[in-house]
Amino acid sequence: MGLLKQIASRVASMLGVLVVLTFAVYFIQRQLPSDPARVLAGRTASPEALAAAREQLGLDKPFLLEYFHYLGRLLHGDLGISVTSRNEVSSDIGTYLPATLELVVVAGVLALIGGLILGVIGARDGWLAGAVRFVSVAGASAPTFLVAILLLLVFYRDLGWLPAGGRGDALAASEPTGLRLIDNLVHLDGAALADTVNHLVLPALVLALSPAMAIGRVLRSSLRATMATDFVRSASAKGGSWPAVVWRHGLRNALGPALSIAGVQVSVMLGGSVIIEMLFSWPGLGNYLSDAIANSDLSAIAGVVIVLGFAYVLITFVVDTLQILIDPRLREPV
Amino acid sequence: MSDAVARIEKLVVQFDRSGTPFRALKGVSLDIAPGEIVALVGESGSGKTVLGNCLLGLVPGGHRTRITGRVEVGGTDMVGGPEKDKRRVRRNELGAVFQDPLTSLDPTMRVGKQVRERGATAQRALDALTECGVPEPGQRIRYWPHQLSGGLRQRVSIAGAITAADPGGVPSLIVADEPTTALDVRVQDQIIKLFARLRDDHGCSILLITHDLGVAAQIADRIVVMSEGEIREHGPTARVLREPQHAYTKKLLESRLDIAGPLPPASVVEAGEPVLTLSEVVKDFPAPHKRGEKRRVLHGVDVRLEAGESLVLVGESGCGKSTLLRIAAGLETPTGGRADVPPAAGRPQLIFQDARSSLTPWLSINSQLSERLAAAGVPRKDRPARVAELLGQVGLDARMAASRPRQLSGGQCQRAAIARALASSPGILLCDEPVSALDATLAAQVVDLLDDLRRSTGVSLLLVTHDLAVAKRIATRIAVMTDGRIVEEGPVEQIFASPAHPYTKQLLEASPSLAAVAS
Amino acid sequence: ACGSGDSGTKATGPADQLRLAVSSDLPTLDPSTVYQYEGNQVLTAVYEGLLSYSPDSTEAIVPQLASKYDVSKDGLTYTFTLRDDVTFTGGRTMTSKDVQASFERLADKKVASQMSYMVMGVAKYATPDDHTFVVTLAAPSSSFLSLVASPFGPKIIDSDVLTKNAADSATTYLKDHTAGTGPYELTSMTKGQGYELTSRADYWGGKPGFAKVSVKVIGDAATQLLQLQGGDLDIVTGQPVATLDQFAKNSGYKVAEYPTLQKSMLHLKVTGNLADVKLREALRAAIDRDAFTKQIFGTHAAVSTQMYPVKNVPAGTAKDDWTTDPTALTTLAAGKTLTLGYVSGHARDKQASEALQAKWAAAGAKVELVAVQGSDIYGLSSNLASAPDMIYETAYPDSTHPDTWSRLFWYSDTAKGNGALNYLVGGTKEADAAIDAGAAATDQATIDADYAKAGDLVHAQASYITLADMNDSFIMRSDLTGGGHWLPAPLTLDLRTLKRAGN
Amino acid sequence: MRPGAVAEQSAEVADPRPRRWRVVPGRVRSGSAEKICLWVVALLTVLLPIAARLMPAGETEIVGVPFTAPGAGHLLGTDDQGRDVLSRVVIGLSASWWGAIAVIASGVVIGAVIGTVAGMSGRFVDTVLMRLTDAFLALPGPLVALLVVAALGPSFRNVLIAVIVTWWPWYARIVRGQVRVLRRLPHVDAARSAGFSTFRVVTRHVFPGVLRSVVVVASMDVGAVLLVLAGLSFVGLGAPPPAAEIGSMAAAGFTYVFSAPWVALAPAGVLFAVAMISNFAGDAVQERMG
Ligand SMILES: Nc1ncnc2c1ncn2[C@@H]1O[C@H](COP(=O)(O)OP(=O)(O)OP(=O)(O)O)[C@@H](O)[C@H]1O
Ligand SMILES: Nc1ncnc2c1ncn2[C@@H]1O[C@H](COP(=O)(O)OP(=O)(O)OP(=O)(O)O)[C@@H](O)[C@H]1O
Ligand SMILES: [Mg+2]
Ligand SMILES: [Mg+2]
Repeated sequence: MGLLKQIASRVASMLGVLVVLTFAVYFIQRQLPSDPARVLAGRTASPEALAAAREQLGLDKPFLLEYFHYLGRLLHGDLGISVTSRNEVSSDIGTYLPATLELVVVAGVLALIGGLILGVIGARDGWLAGAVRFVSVAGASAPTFLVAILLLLVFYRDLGWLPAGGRGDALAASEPTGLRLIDNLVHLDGAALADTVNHLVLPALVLALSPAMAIGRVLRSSLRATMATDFVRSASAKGGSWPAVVWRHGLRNALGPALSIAGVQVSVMLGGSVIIEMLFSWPGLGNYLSDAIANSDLSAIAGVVIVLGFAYVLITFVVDTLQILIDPRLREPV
Repeated sequence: MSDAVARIEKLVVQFDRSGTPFRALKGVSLDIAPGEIVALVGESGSGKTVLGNCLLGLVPGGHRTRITGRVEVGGTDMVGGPEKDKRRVRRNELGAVFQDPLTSLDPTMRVGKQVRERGATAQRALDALTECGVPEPGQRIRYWPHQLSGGLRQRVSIAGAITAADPGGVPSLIVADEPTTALDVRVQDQIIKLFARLRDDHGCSILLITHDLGVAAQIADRIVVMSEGEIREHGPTARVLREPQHAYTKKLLESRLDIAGPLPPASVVEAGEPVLTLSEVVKDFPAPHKRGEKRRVLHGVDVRLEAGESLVLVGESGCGKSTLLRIAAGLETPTGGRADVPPAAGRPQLIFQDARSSLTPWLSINSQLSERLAAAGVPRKDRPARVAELLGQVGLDARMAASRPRQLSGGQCQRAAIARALASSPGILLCDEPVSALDATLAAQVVDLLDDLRRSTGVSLLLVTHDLAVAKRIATRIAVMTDGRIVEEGPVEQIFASPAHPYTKQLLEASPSLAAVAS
Repeated sequence: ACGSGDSGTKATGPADQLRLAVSSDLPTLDPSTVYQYEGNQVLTAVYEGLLSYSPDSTEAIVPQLASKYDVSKDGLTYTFTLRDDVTFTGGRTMTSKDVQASFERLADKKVASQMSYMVMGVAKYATPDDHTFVVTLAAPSSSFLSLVASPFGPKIIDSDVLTKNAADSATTYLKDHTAGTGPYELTSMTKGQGYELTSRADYWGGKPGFAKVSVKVIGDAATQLLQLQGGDLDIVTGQPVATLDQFAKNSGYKVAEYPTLQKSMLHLKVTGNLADVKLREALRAAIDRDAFTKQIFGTHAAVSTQMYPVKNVPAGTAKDDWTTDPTALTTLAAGKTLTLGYVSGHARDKQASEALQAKWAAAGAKVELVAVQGSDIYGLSSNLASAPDMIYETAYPDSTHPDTWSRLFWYSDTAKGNGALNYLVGGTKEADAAIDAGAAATDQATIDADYAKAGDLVHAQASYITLADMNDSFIMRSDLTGGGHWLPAPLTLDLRTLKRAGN
Repeated sequence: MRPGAVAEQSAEVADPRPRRWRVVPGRVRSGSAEKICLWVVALLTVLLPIAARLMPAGETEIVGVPFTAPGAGHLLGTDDQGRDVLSRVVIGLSASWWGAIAVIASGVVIGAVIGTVAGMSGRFVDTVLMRLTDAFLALPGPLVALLVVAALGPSFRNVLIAVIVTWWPWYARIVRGQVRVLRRLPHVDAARSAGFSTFRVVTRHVFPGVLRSVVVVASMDVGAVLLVLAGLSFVGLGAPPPAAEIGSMAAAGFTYVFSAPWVALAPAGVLFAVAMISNFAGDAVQERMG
């Protein structure tokens, strides 16, 4: 009952956030000097063609009206037409989303695992912990583009172990999900799977780097605090070894802050994917968005923002739910 | 005594306090025989907990702590020995109850699992919970710690301590650090009896760390007195209590407020004006776990406090005493009924149970007092003198004014809080458990201070406690509360001599006293 | 540490496959819609027009799908004779029906083609037989043939495909399918990542040098270079001058240079801050064009001498020259803050603008830089007051005919689709008249004279300052030979003749 | 958007235990390396603007041939215009550094005000303010930056505004969480029972208690903000050229990363070093106070 209510209120606030988001995007876009009708009609368009394009885009109506129309269409999954690709924005997003999703999810998993390892090792005393702490701080300070180019130089150009960019062989299966890892598993295609993994390694690593460090740092400090608590002392007094106590008592209690930071890191990664996709020629939403922005493609920008905003809100929701599952104290309404 | 379960020899523990070494134990030696209950008493900070932890092989302070000497449990070196052996001993032979029950249970693990953590069977866990006086243990094992009250949580951790992995299911040595602080006297009594039974039935040894000599007197075979990291005195319980050798022990015994003592000389209170009238006070709180539902905490309470008198409210934990005081102080609005203070009496000042946390941590004592003085309209130039005067009144050195609360000891904080209350020149002082957190010596000092203040300044006191000894020492009138109602009320002599309500009788019976042992 | 030009070539790559890169994805493969010069690399390999520019980078127009053409004396009727051996992807033989449908499609509202202006002057089409295609214009247009030959001009599409997908004029189908007559067809594509082209067995022009061409989308120039070095690309373009020079010295690679119609130039507002022609002239005089060209383009561009791109008008006419003299600027620009816009995202445009800004600053004029979003630039003319005082850009016309250049950039009366790229509304009525006269004329001498006059007028107005004529520079593996290049098609190679040595 | 932040949750739990139990077993003592870091950070703050002024060349001054390799004449070489890279890096760094501090300072101020008001208020105001905060929090940071800059025009100030817009909610959440804990503590009741005004209670008896965790988080954030600012400028959202900005310099230099690597690597490397120093300092502060 309480849980359901919590979920309901989350969903409500989620919708609120999306409305704010779409409105903000719309408002700002309308303030821009750029003219999407001009983009649609093209550089050599006649004034009549321009007016027609303006009407087609609904730019001749007052702002609020247009916005409400837009919201209405949104409810039907209609994100409008991209003026650069002349496709439905929703179908464009459908095309590019799986690539970004695959990248971000793999990077997210890497970041979680990396953060967990860094956090747990770093929480113990000794030189190893010191080294881990040093690495975490240093890693969190490295500009993405620097790391990306260095890794490319070493692993692609000099060692030749990994490919430089793209998602791999264009013929690799991209059905039914568009997520190549899964698709190739479904098709039991080992070679294509290896190719997919090879292409994923570098961009996912670079994307995961700073989130892993952030998660590791937070986990380390909260785990250290947890390991100093009385209940951990009681558990040790019952004869548990350090790893056993960390596993049974420490992590569960320390994971909360690390999870919230992990949720935040998702938004970091969504943002970071713009640079990563550019550097690794990754055919995803980030590149689509850059193009859309370069061309003042209003519907495309709004569409991507909505999808990203939705993803972010969803992740926050998942994180919250996970926290509730982990910490029984959060299960009751306060 | 080569067959001792535990042996401590010349134990020195030296901590590193931001670079400067600090010796918490300065060469302590102690043996505990099988089936023996040893009570470790001493002032706060004397090293009792550190000693207990060393027995468990859990050295506080990490790798910068220096330890010399030997600690053996069942023949295993608990300090220098291999971690694996230490774990085996902890798992099979030791039981530990830590000082703070509220924080020693993992909030993310069901209590049943925590009791069984060392591998005991479900049945053994149930039995242990029953033995520790947990009602409905079959249901409770599925609870999360936060769903239990403080007292229940303490009982659960005791149950965890007495269920070891070995077949007997009972450890051979239990280290119990202040195991009854969160319990009211009746449950405390139950636990003490449980310890006695564990020794009798299973031959279990117990190191009972406590600051309450009364508890020690009830079951200990031997008393060990510590102060400043050294053992001052030890011997059979009766001897130590009857013929204390060391000056420190004597002081401890003298200052203890005991329920068995005579009543202090009655002070005449003129039947004056009522300065505080609570009539038909009802208070509802939203019920936890249930949205929208209410829980009634106070069921129509009447209290009349007269000028210059000292009314003590006693009652079990959770019966609504603090809530009543907060209503009187205007910090809480009653759901029904009225709280009246005539304007002449001024705003009642509340002195909190935990004095340290009632002082703003980042402000010096001086600024906290001056702030009150300013609010009371004292001109700026007079304030320093007035601060010094107030501090003098509570027996604090005027130089303490510059200190922040964390630089003061518990007793000093309690006095500073009283001084701060006095700065507002109140007609009424409301005191919530003013001494329960203090050791015997400090407690006596604070109680005396309050009594003196009442006699000298004529301030009215409304004081809450669960310790009848405190009530006896300071009260002119006593009101007994249970379940949100006042069930008995009367002059102090009358309550002690002829309690009428069964609950009052139970309270008097369960209150520990040294008198039985000492005589 | 990263001086990489000296690291040797990795594996030469598959003998029958060519790997190229484009820096941004094509929104669609529809030949009537793509108006992006990099994308044209894919489209010119797949689609062909009736005529074409000569692949030796000259201004000559040569037959392609039309084996010959005739123009009537009045300049109104154009008769194209079509080849009979041309097939589409899928095997159908091309007829004049296909040609007409393709021309008509350019004007189709539903297609919303930006190239529709090319066929705007057409009065009617006729197909007397399967191999004859006749276009009748409403008024003479001296540029018509050059537009038909333009790499951006009308490309011939299989009319079966068009009729089958008539509902939306095949715009959806042609997004990711090809239906052309070129040497290659599209065999697979991944949006945002790349295209695989395979050579067609029944291509009329003979087997191309490579059986497969893969075109990868790689946004970043440095990453492209990295892949070239790593052996995953054969050709890259759009690289900075320093890199070109470095690779030119490396025996594993060669740098191919071709002239283009691309011009590095400035638009100047003739209103507001820059209303005074003296100030515009002073700004121009402050530019040391030789030094500028050398700094930004090194040896990969020539200093501009004419108002038009190369080969548009006879040498020595429509001259754009001045003597460098920064002295006048200080007093004329005193107290003014001028703004110079450049198209954001183009590293070299930014670099050039910074260089100009520095020159002017040294001469005492305060100039601020403003990045303009790629497509916003077209909207500047309708909101002139808030537009920057100057715009730097590198621009190119669709054909070598001077009308394409002058009409788009200089025509001051922007109604009727003229002056679409006249962002800051320069030009004069007299220049407009000269352009129109040139377009309507039918003899070459008159045409040349009219456009030269227009160029001189604009030069005098100092509303356009041309800086350099840019070359195309491709870094390619040294084993590649024989690539062709069309003058009006920047960043594009003719893939029919390119091959790997020893293959 | 916010890599280095400490989750506010750990800070929300008031710790009832006596001070000595909070002593983490064997916690890493503040080593001399961290002290040095703290010092360097303090020095950076003061010295960077001075250093920027003392540089051999100005921000836009052309001092030599483009792409001169690092050497005696120009320690970090020259860029594509022939400007001194070292001078530009230092000047750009000084601006970013102060920008980062400005972002955090304004984030703290806005967050503190909103967080305190929400924390002290009843359900309704609290809910409204926190929903607002959540909405801002859910805005994808880099995108907001894009939009703000697109709307207001590219300038360093506008980038700062954009980052502040997405940064303050963190502080608001931390402050609100702490205030809600603090306002239930006995010393606040004590102050209330003395009859002080709410303003006084908040400013003297509640807010100073929040400051500590805010300082801890803020100190960890300096490095993160530096990187965010550089990232935005890298993708072209910063001061227009020819202004010296670390990110845009790295981006411009990136084109020549093979022919003139120093143009990109110098700003990137210096950014890395400075972010690391400030992160180590933040780590030290956290270790001491957190
Ligand atoms: N980890 C530690 N680091 C530094 N000093 C410590 C540490 N643990 C305990 N101490 C100090 O050792 C002394 C003894 O502490 P201990 O906890 O044993 O006192 P105690 O006798 O149990 O007091 P109480 O009755 O208040 O619980 C105290 O002064 C305490 O401050
Ligand atoms: N703010 C609150 N919300 C809900 N319930 C409350 C609140 N404050 C107190 N209670 C409940 O009211 C009851 C009475 O609490 P109160 O603190 O007055 O007890 P007490 O008699 O002082 O107990 P103790 O001796 O343990 O301090 C308890 O059951 C407590 O759980
Ligand atoms: Mg203790
Ligand atoms: Mg109470």
